[in-house]
Amino acid sequence: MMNDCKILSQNARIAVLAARDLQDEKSCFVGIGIPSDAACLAKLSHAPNLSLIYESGVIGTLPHSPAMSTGSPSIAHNSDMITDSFTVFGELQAGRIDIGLLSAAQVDTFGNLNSTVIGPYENPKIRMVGSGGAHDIACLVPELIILMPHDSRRFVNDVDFITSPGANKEFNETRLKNKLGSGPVSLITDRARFYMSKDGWKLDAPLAGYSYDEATEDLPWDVGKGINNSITISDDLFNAIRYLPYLESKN
Amino acid sequence: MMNDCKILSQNARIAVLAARDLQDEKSCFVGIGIPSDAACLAKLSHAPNLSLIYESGVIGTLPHSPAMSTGSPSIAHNSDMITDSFTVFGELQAGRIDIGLLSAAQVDTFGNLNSTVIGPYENPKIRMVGSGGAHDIACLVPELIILMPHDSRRFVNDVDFITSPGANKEFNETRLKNKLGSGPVSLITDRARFYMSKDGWKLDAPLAGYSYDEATEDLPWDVGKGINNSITISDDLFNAIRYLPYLESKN
Amino acid sequence: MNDNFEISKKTKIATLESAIADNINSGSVIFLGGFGHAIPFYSSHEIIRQNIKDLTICRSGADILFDQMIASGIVSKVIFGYIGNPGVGLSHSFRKAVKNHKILLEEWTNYSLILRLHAGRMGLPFIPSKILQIGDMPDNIKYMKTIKCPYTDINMSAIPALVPDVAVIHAQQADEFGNIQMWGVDGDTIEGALASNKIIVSVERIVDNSEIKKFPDRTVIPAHRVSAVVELPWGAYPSYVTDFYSRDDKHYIEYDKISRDPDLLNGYIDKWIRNIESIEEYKKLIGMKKLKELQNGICGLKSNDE
Amino acid sequence: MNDNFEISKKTKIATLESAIADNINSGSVIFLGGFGHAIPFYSSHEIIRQNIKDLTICRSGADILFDQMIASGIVSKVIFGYIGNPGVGLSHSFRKAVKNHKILLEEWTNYSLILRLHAGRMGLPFIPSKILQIGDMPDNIKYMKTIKCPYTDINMSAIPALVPDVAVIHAQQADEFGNIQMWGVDGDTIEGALASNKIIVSVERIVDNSEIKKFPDRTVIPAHRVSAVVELPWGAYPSYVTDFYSRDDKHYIEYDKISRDPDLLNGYIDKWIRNIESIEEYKKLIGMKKLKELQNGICGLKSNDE
Repeated sequence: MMNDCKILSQNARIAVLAARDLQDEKSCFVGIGIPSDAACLAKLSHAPNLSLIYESGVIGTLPHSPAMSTGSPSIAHNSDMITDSFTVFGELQAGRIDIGLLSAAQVDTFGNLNSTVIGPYENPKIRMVGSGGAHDIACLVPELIILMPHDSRRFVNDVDFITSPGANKEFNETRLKNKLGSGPVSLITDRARFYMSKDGWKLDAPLAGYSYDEATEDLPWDVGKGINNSITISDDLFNAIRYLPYLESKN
Repeated sequence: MMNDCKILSQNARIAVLAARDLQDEKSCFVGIGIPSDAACLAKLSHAPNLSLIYESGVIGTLPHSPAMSTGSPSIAHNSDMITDSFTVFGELQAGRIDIGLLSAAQVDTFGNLNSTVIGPYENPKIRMVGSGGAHDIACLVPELIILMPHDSRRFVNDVDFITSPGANKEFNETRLKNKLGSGPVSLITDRARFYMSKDGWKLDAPLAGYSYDEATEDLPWDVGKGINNSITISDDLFNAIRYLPYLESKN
Repeated sequence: MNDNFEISKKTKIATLESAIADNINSGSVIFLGGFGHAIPFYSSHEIIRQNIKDLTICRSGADILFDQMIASGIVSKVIFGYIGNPGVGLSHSFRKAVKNHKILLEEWTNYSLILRLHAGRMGLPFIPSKILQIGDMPDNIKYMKTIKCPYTDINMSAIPALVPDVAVIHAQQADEFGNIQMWGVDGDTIEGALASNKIIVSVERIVDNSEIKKFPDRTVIPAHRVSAVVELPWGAYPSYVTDFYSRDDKHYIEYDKISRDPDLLNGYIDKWIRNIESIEEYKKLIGMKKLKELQNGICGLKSNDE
Repeated sequence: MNDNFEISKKTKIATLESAIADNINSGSVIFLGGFGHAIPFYSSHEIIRQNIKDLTICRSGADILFDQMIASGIVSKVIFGYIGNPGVGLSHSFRKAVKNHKILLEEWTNYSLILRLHAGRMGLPFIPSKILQIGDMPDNIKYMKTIKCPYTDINMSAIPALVPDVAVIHAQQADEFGNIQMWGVDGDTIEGALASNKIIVSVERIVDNSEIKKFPDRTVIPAHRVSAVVELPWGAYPSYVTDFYSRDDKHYIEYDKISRDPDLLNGYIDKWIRNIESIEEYKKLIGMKKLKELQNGICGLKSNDE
């Protein structure tokens, strides 16, 4: 019996799809919201030794209630370690955190992310929150996974401001030369998984239950035909969702 | 009644003389032995708010038994704070620790100190312990006080190796230009106090009970005639010695 | 020993009014502590009440306290990595101030802002980093320079030091001499405090020095670095303090709606900030029921007196 | 949830023999922890017993453990700020090895060595500092380069990063997954551990993960960074462990006399290191009377289960 992901909330679909990319015994720099949810699901299923690292300095936690900030009580509660932000970003810069998960307001085909402004920087239509640690993670982490709800306004040809740099040819050259992290490797939506090619995002496969057309609806990029037919979610992973009840009820 | 310092041990005489130079509400980077003893005496008499900072990261302590290492139990015991060495050296580099106290195997007239080798570096007669934090303190602290038992072998024209730089003209230029600490200001022996002039150590005054000749015996430098007749030790300071009984019994 | 040894030790305990008035001036650069946890709401509100203007406020990740200070018209510049309402959305007062060109921005990332404070704390004019070399952030930070590593020849960003005039932070406890103990999430709070020239601290409780000495590892700022200590229980509300009270997430969510509307926001600032004359009034406003709830929802780290 | 969630979590607990044999090779660069406090004597002795040669050992302030390792003939190079017998005098084996040109020196100061580790920990190829610009130290560190601050134009030392292959440290407690808790004096122990590629930890006791979670602030190294954990009560003797036992100052004083004389020193190394097959034997050698004395002379910081 195949697990029916269509019964899940949009956030839950992104989280289960992303969780698949998080292997056991890796360490993972996570932000609040779906990134944290995805990491928790992985840890509760196939990756019990996944180490969750929050930029607030909290390590080794498994929040069972939703947190609004990486410094929130439910993140700190029951953690294995609370250090400072300096330390965890230092570990990131030293290449000692394997995976990062990010979301943003806009993404382009090379995985450039915008969380700074809609419109021009000096005279913005909407001034957003700014980078936070997103730029830092995008520059430093060996493997970056981008999470986005399937919302066509978020998928653009050119982001208004590159808060968190992606995998443009020029950026990749600097990444290599100056020993930065290697940038985005996958884009997870609530309908599909994409991987980064030298020409930008290409479709891996739709989430089981979604068609090719749904997976690529309104995307402004040529994402190809896909290399797999569909992605099914393991029982372990699917069942783990019940341990994050707030994830099911969201949206 | 004048306090008779001649009844004190050699170390105790250095410690009381040095303690006079430690003003209340200052912070003070101290090493083990006489530097620590001097700071304790100051704190127990005229400088109750003197902050003692050890390179092991211990702050705000008043060891009542002798410690062999800055990381020893009696230093850590009853302290106000234990942080790391990185933090206390950082405070030092930021100019936020007022005074440093150092001793060494050799000192010259500009306060250059040697704790590295007797003989040439590549082929030493005696290989000693090396800088530890001494070089760092000598470079960074705004006000450096040097403590030495009166032992003619220690007072030299040229130290064999400049572990901890003093106040040579050339060093002073670099200190000013590159915003280092300003270097040694006083030399305390068990017989006298000297201050740094542009020509090297000059006599302030002998400790009460010691003659000019005793104070300057076998010194290879021209230390002048002294600017004061003698240095007397206040009752408060003198009486504080009984709180460090190991200091009285030493030597 | 000086007979007055104990009594002659200097106290750092001050009233909130004088702690702020004596240490913060118009034009001051202020670091505000608290990363999700232990945000110095009540003591920062006093800056608003004293109407000290033309301030620069800074930290890495800032929440609605920054929004309130910007809305109060006392902030001329922000140095930041993030300003928002975490988990809820934008900082609307910040958004509007930017749109109307009412505020100067010096925009960094969380890590680069922490590195700026780290360099300040270490007494370095700059610290190198691999970040801020690609993307639009580097274009935006106009005065940041780059350097070549003399060993590897790779280009690095030279992140300039930031030395705030004053840090305002909140912590669990202090003694009268100013030894500050904080535990739970720190984020960049200690980094920012140690980088600053002066440090003002509000605490949940003043304890005896002997309590401090039980856990010297928990002391995060030594007495000699602290300018003033103020006892302000609940001073971090609506954020939280580990082992004392939990975060009022609802307050943050409601603030989103309030801060979208100028009239509602003015009313909020009057009610929660301008008209408040003591921490007792602040507690009354929170209400006994909520105080109890938040005390029962504490984060669960063990206190040192349990 | 995976039915095997708890049992499928990986343990880091290892025997001392395999912890050393699996992680340290001939030629390894090893950081040894402990600044006066919690020096990893017993686990480092295992390196001597396994006769792993051609080692480089490093730390800022080193005591008689370095002397013992040098005397045992397994060290080809030291990277250090200080090597001595604190409060007693010189490191005689070091002194002799230098005199006889038996050892390579890379000599720094305590702060510069800490900065080297700090740069390593932060993933930077170097970190600037104001030290090492005047005196004879800079002449001695031949490959150290200088840089100009791009903002102030002042010259600074470019302290190169140090990334040891393995850190060997001792701490109070760990859980089976490798979360390490240490309190009391740290010095540069955590800095050195975090700078290193692998971390081997001996602890006074293994505790349940729930004990770790009571004081997450005391966790100094997260599980995922730890290669092996070995339970070795008394593993830091003759140094001390806060809340467990005090320092055997007399052992250090006697070692001065012993280490001056090659025959006495050989006898000491046989007796205290080479012929010891378990920590139980080590304890027996210390003797019940002394164990009791040292337990009663503990440093007085409160443990988290008291």
